[in-house]
Amino acid sequence: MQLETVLILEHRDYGAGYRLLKVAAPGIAPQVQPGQFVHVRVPRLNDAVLRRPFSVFQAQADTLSILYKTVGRGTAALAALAAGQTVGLIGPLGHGFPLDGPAERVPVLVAGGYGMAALYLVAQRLPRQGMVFVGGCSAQDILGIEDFTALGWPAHIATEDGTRGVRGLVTDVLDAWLGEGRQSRTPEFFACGPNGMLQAVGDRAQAGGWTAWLSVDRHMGCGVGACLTCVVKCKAPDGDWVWVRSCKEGPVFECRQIQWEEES
Amino acid sequence: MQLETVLILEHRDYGAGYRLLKVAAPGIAPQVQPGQFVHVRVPRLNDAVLRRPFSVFQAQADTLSILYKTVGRGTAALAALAAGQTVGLIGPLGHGFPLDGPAERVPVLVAGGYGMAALYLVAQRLPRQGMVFVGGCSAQDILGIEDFTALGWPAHIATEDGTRGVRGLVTDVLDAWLGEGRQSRTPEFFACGPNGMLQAVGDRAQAGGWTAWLSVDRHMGCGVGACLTCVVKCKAPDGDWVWVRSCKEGPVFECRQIQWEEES
Amino acid sequence: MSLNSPDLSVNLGGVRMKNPVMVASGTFGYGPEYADLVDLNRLGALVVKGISLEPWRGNPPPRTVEVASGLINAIGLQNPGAEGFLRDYLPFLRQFDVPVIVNIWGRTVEEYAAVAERLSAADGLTALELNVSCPNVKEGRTAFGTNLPMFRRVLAAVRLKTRLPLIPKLAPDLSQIKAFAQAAEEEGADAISLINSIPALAIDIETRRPVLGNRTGGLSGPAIKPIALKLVWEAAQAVRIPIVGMGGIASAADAVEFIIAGASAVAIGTANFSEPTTALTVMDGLREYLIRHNLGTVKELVGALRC
Amino acid sequence: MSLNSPDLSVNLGGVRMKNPVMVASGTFGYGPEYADLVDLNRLGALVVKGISLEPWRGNPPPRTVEVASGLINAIGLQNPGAEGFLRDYLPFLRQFDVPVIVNIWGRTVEEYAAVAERLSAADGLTALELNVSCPNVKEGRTAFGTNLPMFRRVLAAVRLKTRLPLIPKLAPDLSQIKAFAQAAEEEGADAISLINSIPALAIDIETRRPVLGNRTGGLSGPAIKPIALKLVWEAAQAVRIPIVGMGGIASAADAVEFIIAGASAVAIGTANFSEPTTALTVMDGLREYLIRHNLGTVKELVGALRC
Ligand SMILES: Cc1cc2nc3c(=O)[nH]c(=O)nc-3n(C[C@H](O)[C@H](O)[C@H](O)COP(=O)(O)OP(=O)(O)OC[C@H]3O[C@@H](n4cnc5c(N)ncnc54)[C@H](O)[C@@H]3O)c2cc1C
Ligand SMILES: Cc1cc2nc3c(=O)[nH]c(=O)nc-3n(C[C@H](O)[C@H](O)[C@H](O)COP(=O)(O)OP(=O)(O)OC[C@H]3O[C@@H](n4cnc5c(N)ncnc54)[C@H](O)[C@@H]3O)c2cc1C
Ligand SMILES: Cc1cc2nc3c(=O)[nH]c(=O)nc-3n(C[C@H](O)[C@H](O)[C@H](O)COP(=O)(O)O)c2cc1C
Ligand SMILES: Cc1cc2nc3c(=O)[nH]c(=O)nc-3n(C[C@H](O)[C@H](O)[C@H](O)COP(=O)(O)O)c2cc1C
Ligand code: FES
Ligand code: FES
Repeated sequence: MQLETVLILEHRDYGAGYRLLKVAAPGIAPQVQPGQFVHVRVPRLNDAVLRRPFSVFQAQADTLSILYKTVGRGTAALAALAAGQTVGLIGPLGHGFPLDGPAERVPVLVAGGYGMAALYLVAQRLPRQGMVFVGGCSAQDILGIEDFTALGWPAHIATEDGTRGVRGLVTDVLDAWLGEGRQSRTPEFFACGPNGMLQAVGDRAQAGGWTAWLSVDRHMGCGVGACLTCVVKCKAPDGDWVWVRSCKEGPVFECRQIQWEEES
Repeated sequence: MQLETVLILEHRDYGAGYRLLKVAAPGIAPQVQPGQFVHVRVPRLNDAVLRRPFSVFQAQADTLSILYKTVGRGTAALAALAAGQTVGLIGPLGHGFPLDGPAERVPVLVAGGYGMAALYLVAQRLPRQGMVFVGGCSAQDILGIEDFTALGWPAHIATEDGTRGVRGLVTDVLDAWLGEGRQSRTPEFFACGPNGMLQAVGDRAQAGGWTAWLSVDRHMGCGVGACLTCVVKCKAPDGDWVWVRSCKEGPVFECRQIQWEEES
Repeated sequence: MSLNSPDLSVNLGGVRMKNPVMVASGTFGYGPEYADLVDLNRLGALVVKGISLEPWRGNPPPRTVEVASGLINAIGLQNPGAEGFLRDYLPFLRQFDVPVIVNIWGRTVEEYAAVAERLSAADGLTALELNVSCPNVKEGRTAFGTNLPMFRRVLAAVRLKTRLPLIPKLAPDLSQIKAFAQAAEEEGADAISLINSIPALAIDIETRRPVLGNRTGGLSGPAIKPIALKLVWEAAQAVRIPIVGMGGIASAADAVEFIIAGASAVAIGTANFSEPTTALTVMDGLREYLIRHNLGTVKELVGALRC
Repeated sequence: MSLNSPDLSVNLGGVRMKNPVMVASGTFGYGPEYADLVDLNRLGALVVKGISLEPWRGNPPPRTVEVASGLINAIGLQNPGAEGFLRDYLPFLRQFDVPVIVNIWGRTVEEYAAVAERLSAADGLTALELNVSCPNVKEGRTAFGTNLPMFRRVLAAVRLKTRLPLIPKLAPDLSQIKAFAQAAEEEGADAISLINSIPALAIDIETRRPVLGNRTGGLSGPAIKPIALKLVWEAAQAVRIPIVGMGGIASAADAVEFIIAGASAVAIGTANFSEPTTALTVMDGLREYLIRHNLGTVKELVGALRC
């Protein structure tokens, strides 16, 4: 984990309403593990007291990139930056996806929203090949399929309006795949997306006796474990529950750790 | 007085550390009187609650321009704007310089700092020709002489370090001119600059029985007379004194109105 | 009443307002200052700068300083006095179809009563807002705004002198706001308004002197909004009389927050300085909010916080 | 001591600090969290997150929300309890040459006394900061922080149980800060710290619910700086014991303002989240200020306000 002021190398539209921000981060980039994130100090947003967290999309040698969507004032201010300007990062942060699962497991990636950005490094760095399931409202919400197919990973797409792939939820496609008994081998899930999707993936994993790594999205303060903003309700060893920091112990949790009941 | 969102036409260095910002302001520009100012809403300065006041430098048909120096966060944010962007103005504001003095008076302009910007329209619009006295610390502080000489107005320059014009204060040059008895006609002063300079000009005017119009610089809130931030100590008719709004009754006052004693 | 034009009107303890958005005392002058930029007839109400019995000079400059998302002011209640106001401004104000609320203050209970009496005798004023909470005049805040018995005394004295709706403006007391709100109700106030600016200080580190001529001042603007909202919510739970909420409101969303917290009306203060039309944009945004949420009247939103 | 290296050291009621810049409770975890980014040995002191006798879960999320130039937090004092802290964090902290101040709280006078006693028995802790002012645990603020007799009782009870320097952290009471500061001094406090975050509310206008899981929270960050500065200045005029000033400090200039107002030390809170090295840059900037102003020690600046 380190603080780094980084130079913007590239900043452009990436499709599905997302923008790619690529920076030279010689300190942080080489350390990044799949599923980790960077905490970004957005310049010029001078009444903001918090950084903004973004998953690392790609990290190669001394550069890293994020994919983000403009949803509020921080991301809007980010979007106004140009190559040649600098931005402050803290990273890499959090516990990402473990890549050391048994070789016989088929990696199954499940993504919604920016989930594709959080999962790319999993596909790229896993020694085993797997497949990716992606969901969205409409064709124009489906982000970065090409990056996965370029790695030779097949992609299963679901859109709620049927404009791309199967009409329905990503879990429908996943269920079909699971139901068709195609899993000659045991699946291992890696998921990032809305809470409902994560919970659904976790339910299937627990029902099947499989492992599911879920990357949760919680509002963050410090990003390093100091402020206790970002907590997730987790099961405690004694059967009770406890608030656990998603910026430190997460953002990736095994589905059995999370206690979804009572969560909104 | 009106609110106008205006398009930036030109934004460039103007010398002496000042920048020229020229905008299309079809509502405000035609109304501007010499010595009036505009109150600028600086974009992106999102923790600022106040506008920033600037004298109108030039106003021609539907355009107007200001000359400003970066001295703090507002002017720094202003400097980052580019032609094609917009900015919000309220204007024209305040009571400017009266141009209807008797024809036999010689207009004598005295400027320090951005004073040249505040006085240009006086020279341009006065039916009578006069002269201008300018002071600064050093040659590089002397702003916009050429604009006055282009109007045929002679300029007398003083710098404290002697790098341009006479070494000394602008009032030294002014005193020399006054002392040499060159004023075949009665001078009428129009001054804008630091308080010390204004007071010195006012003293000379009162001693000689002449008129001196002084444009004062006070921090401003609303700019329209509502908040009572910008007050100047003025003499009251009954011999007492009273706080008077420089954004409304000023920024130009006749030197006899101002009560300088006890002012910082 | 069609769904497309929700009813924005409110009756604020006898002040009938076309809409619940007013402009706050001290930030909108006496009316003429902004009249070129804002159609005064569209305002819910106009609260003028604090008026005392006699003219008052106010504090030496600097009188305001900009800070992070806020403004500290120490104007010191400069005003032309009751007679000056009635002579120089009331005729202008009477041209408009807008409730005029006069913010009043005094240095003693007697002065409060006297100015209230004098203004009540004039024609064309709608209500009195009692400023017991200005942090910039020593006599004000210390004596009345944070001292419950004195607060009651001044309120009772003014109440005897006026039939106009009486709206005490509470000091932003963090621990006793309910007590002050209840005392106001008990002493016959028709509504209460809050918050006034919060006592604050800024220091010039080069000269090591306070920035403001009066040393301390009152903080206003977006910086205080979350504090103001909390106090309005607390006060709303303590009284039945209507509340005018203010403190850092700059957008319709801000105003909606105050109304949900329990304010029947809101006032725009510091935001007027950067955007003089804030009251109008807030009003329009509020109307859109009501339409989007299928509410026929703004009253349905008052105190609608779900806890 | 050469003019180029002014003496930054301070003795804060028995806490010997290399420099007057500490990190505020709840914003710097228990030490390890920021240790990769900030050399803990350089800090004037490290104040850890509030500790209670038993582990405490804290409030449901959302626990913080960003507002204009500020943050509202309602963490609710989640902590591993005194034993958990001593077991999991104290060994780590003892590796560093930095005064460790433990912020403590309880639900009853007895709990305060018990946690103070337990921590005082441990080796390696420098002082106790008594949090009687947290707006996020019902028991805290209501019972102790704004009730003078209760404040005295809890202070007296803790004082009996510890020989460590005791630093009560005052609630930001706008009208009674002097009374609380004096009570702290009379009950044997070695220093006082202020301010804690200010009670605040944010409402989600779409759901009409409070944004925070705990409904209300405490406002911190640059928004509260002018209020905090005023309170520190008032408190400094009321007591002789040293003061730790905090509230919105983000730059050396901010820290200098607090010191001029009367703080012997300052604490960096919310600013750590955006710039974790704020304490270090404040320290460097403070040194430069002293050099530029020809001051040999920071003590000469304490309370140097010219009025
Ligand atoms: C571990 C993690 C990884 C993320 N990775 C990505 C990514 O790769 N691409 C991407 O587009 N987005 C990602 N997000 C979400 C991203 O952080 C938010 O979209 C962003 O913070 C919104 O900031 P804003 O100022 O534009 O929005 P505003 O709504 O104006 O922000 C207000 C506050 O809410 C917080 N906030 C708002 N939305 C979210 C959210 N969805 N999650 C967390 N905090 C939020 C902001 O950080 C800020 O503190 C990630 C979030 C987390 C927690
Ligand atoms: C009537 C009038 C006309 C002016 N005309 C010009 C001009 O033509 N060219 C020019 O360069 N400057 C002019 N000024 C000064 C200009 O307003 C300030 O330089 C500017 O406001 C500084 O803003 P800032 O945010 O960069 O500085 P900061 O110091 O960061 O500003 C903080 C606050 O102080 C105020 N402030 C700071 N310096 C001044 C100042 N000298 N006068 C008034 N308020 C100040 C700001 O408006 C702001 O509210 C004029 C001022 C007045 C009152
Ligand atoms: C410059 C200025 C002058 C003010 N004068 C008065 C006043 O005369 N009487 C009064 O009751 N409040 C006065 N106030 C307080 C405002 O009416 C309002 O209560 C406060 O500013 C909070 O609202 P805001 O954050 O929207 O500005 C003044 C505020 C400012 C900024
Ligand atoms: C997330 C967060 C957690 C906090 N936790 C504590 C705490 O446990 N005990 C305490 O006394 N103060 C706590 N505080 C208050 C700070 O120590 C400090 O008093 C306050 O935030 C004002 O300083 P600032 O504006 O620099 O943040 C907390 C503040 C924040 C923002
Ligand atoms: S964001 Fe601060 S602990 Fe996780
Ligand atoms: S700036 Fe508001 S009255 Fe002049």
